[in-house]
Amino acid sequence: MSYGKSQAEQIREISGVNPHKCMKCGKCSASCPSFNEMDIKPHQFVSYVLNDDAEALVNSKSLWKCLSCFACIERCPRDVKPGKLIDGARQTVVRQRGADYLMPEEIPEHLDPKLPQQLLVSAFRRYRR
Amino acid sequence: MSIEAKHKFKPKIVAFCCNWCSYAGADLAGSSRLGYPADVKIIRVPCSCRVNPMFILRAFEKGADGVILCGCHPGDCHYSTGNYYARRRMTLLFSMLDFLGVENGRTRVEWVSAAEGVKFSTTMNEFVEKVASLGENVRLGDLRCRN
Amino acid sequence: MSRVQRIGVFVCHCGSNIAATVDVAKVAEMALLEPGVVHAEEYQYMCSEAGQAKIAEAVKDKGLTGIVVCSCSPRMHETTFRNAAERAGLNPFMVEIANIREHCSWIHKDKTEATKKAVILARAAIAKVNLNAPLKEGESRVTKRALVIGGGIAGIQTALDIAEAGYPVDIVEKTPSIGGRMSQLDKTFPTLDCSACILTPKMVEASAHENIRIHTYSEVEQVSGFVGDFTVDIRKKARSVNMEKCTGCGVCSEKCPAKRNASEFNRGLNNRSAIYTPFAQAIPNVPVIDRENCIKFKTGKCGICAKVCQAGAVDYEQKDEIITEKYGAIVAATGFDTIKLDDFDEYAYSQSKDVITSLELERVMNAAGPTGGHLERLSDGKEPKNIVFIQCVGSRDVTCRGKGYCSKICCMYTAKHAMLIRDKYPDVNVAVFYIDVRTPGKNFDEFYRRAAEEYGVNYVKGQVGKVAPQPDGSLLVQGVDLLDNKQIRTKADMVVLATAIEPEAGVRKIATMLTASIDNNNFLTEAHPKLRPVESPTAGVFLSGVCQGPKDIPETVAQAGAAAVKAIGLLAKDKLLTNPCTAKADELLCNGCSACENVCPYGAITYESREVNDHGIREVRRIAAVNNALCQGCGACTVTCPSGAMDLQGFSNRQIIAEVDAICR
Amino acid sequence: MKYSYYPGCTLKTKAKEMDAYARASAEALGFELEEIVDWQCCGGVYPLGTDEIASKLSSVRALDAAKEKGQDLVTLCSACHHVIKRVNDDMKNVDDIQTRANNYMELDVPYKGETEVLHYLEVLRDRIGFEALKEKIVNPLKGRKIGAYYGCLLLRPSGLMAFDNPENPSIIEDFIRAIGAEPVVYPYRNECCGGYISLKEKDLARNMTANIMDSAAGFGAEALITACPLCLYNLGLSQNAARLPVYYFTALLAEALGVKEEVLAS
Repeated sequence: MSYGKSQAEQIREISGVNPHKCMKCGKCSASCPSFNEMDIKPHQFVSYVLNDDAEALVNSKSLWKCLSCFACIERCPRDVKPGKLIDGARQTVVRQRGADYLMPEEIPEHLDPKLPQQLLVSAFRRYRR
Repeated sequence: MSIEAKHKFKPKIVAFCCNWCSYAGADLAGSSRLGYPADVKIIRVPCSCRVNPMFILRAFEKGADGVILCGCHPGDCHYSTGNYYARRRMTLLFSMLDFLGVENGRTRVEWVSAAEGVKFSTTMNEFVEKVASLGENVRLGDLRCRN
Repeated sequence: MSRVQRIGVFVCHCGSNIAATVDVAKVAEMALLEPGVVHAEEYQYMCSEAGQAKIAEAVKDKGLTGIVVCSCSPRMHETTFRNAAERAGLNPFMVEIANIREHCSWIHKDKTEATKKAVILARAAIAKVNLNAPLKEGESRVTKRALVIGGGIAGIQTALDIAEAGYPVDIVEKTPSIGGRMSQLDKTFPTLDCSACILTPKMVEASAHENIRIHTYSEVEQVSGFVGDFTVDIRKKARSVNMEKCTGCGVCSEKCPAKRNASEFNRGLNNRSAIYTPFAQAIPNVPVIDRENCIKFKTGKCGICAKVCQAGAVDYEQKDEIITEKYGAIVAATGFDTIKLDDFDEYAYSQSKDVITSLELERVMNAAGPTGGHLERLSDGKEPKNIVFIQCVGSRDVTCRGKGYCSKICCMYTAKHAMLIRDKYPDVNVAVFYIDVRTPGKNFDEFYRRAAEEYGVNYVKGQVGKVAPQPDGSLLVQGVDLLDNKQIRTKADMVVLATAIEPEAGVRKIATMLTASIDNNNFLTEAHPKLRPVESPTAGVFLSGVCQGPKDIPETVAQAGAAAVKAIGLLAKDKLLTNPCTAKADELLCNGCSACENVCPYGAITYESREVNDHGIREVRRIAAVNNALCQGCGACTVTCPSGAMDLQGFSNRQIIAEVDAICR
Repeated sequence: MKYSYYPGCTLKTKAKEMDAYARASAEALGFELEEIVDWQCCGGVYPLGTDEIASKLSSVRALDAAKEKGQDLVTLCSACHHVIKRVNDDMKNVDDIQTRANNYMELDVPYKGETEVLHYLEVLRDRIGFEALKEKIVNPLKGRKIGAYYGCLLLRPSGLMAFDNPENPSIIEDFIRAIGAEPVVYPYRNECCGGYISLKEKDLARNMTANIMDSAAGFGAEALITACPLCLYNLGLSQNAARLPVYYFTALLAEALGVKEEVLAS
């Protein structure tokens, strides 16, 4: 990771997203299945990065509510990819030690007999480094 | 970061531009303030098919590091077929130049319409970067001029 | 060419446009060091009256034979300076421009670098002028007839204006009737005039005008020639109905048994017969047989239309006919269509009959449309109670699905639709999802506000992500209200998509035939975006209507008139000056090989037997001769010529090599 | 025809039957799935960060193994398919990733995205053909009304996955028709099931799958089929909604081909 850069810059770099391309149409928020769970809404992600207010973004619960379903990426008319942006924000968090959203010790409580391995693997990848 | 800052080596680049498309495309790049390195100097020709391979050899003989020829998109030539001639001629010429040691990266044909200011600018930026990365060119000489 | 030139160099500041990034004094100073240069000066605005006077003065005082102006693009002011030189008594082709604005000051930031480049560009132009020779323009004649391609409102208006000025004009329209998209509209904004009521009189006027000939169901097949003298092949597709005999009674269409063919005019929302007139006010009021769907043409059996036609007009034997005409000017007025929505299935257009485009809604609202003008759902014929309009469907979309531009007309027609619906059906709720409402234009914003304020149309700032058809036949619209920061899920009975417009599909083929340039979105390019907006860069070709860019009816009509004026200006001339930069063969070098003749796209090169004096040897040789009236100066022949005999005046081998040398020095 | 086959973690454990049905059906249809030796977990999710390399290497190994054999690589689980297909695209088109991944891997010949990645459904559609499949059906599932559940990963992003129309897909409907059943088209078949959210926040996933279930049931579906074990799990969580049975598509395929019993017996 590149140190000495602001967190907003890091997010832009990791995600490869250029937030200036956004024209604020809101199609991402109109498509998002997790919209109601999020405190910062998909169409707002770009503003936080543009305004260098990454701190609010990385502390938001939206990081852990995005399902990476790619609906926003698929439908965005400006090729902005808000889903990649929020993933970039999440990356800056999970790449720091101790900031993991999922702790190994809490796993047993989540398990049930039907739960597929794939779920554990995916959740680990999403929530932890 | 601009290309200017990245490379110390300043290549000499000649761009032959068709009056009807890419020359106007370059004008549009200008009026839209879409920059590209000052190393590029444009020569206006009525059509890409006016460009004699001799001109390109001459440029390399006189110290050019790269030559780019811009014409109308296939099918859109102002004179119907000129760009097809240019394409065929340049394909032959460039492979011969490569054989002589003027790498393929130093020569390029690109179709840029009058409406493509952005394309003109990005093409020139790419081309300059490519030529700059290849460094100074071998100098072609005219054997007849040697004693 | 052998005599030594006396060159004057004039460096323009262009206010600060050039002077801010280029040290103009330095450019003038360096130019003086170049061979042949006897005078150099700089001035604020070379193109101004005072600037031009400076040129004249220097020509007189210093006895200049050549001029270099370091200024903006030659595409801007080359003519200005050539005229100035001519007035000063110089041959206008002794002037060259060094483009130090568009190609230098505007794109570079570093003043040292830009100045260095400007000096080199000036040097190249000076090197070229040193080899310039006086040239004389030729003359060519003007055929006093214009061709208008496309018979929509743009084409009709252009044709009417040209005809009124006294010049004959032909309209070529590919569908069976003139009228175009405007004939499909129900009402027009911002006055809510009935579209047909204002269009039909114009259609009638065009068809009755003595200077207008209309070729419907016809397409331009081939174009050759050049400004003032185009030759055009027009394919008149077989109508299968004799235009002279037909009385337009309509019995044939009525009795035709092949009735299940999607009506183009009604956007496929209902059907027409195989022999049909597209709409009631069609001009000409003569049906055509759609041969692909006609039973007679498919199986050989039927022939009912011929039997019922009392005039004996039906003619199954008719063949396509190619006619060749000459024109002095050509106006492209090819119009537009809405984009295909195959890639926008999140709006369920292909999954529900109740999701329609705005153009389809025009037909639904129209008394002559598939529902007789009654607003109803196409799935079950029920009156909708909730209608959602979605703006920017495919417009302002830079992905491969849509179009990067704004279609310009949608905000206004949606306001119109919403208003008309609320007016006629006050119980119907109307919501409009928009990104921005764009209504510049006279009385336009007022119109939109009326829709919101007086008619209670619910404008929601935000887009729709998905339209989901429900088991009960309704549509669940999932969108966002950005101002409320809420996701909305609302039930609608009908969804209307403001679908992006794009140039009519055939325009690329026509642009190629006209050698008119076209942009990546298939809009025809204008010669200058501000100052020559209705001219194509190709001389003699003019642009009218949406083929040049999205516009509404008033703008289209204004542009149609402007294009007509440009065409009239051309037709009013008896003779045109031709480009003197033509090819020329050196008779001593030409060996008569025919290579140049083979590459010439204009057939301008022929061979003649001529006696030459080759260093004292007199003999008759076969030598290439260029017809200056036909040569357009592309230069293809000059490169093909194996002996170097062929050269292009104004862009000679020596001149270009001199430029190359100056740049690489 | 022989394909390299990447089963993935869940198909070796909780979704064994999906794998077994697929293999038996392949045999009946005349193609062979040759499991890649020592395959490693794909990671379950495609790493979106532009600087992620290490997390893509296991996919590259599988892709390279298929290339060595000169075979196309077939996947079955939607998630594995998504990850491997996208990593393959990176290896083909993103210079930086290609170079760095190859530097890690130290292969004899660098891998540059040569392998073609096919989902089992794509093999049925593009290689076997649904018409040909129809002819091999011995036990057509007449009268069964089945809704296809696609989820996200097979379809999006459509430019890269190039699987089907992302908003109105038809491949599974065509499959359902080929095995003699009646497809039920409903609008939420491409909406997210909740994905990994169901580990910690089951209620969120429940809401989403309830929406899907209701929509499918509303249009008359009697069962759903899917290609993803996680979708199947999440759909099973749905409460306060229609509770349609959810099957792997391979189960119905095996049944229609008449090989289901032998799989169950083995």
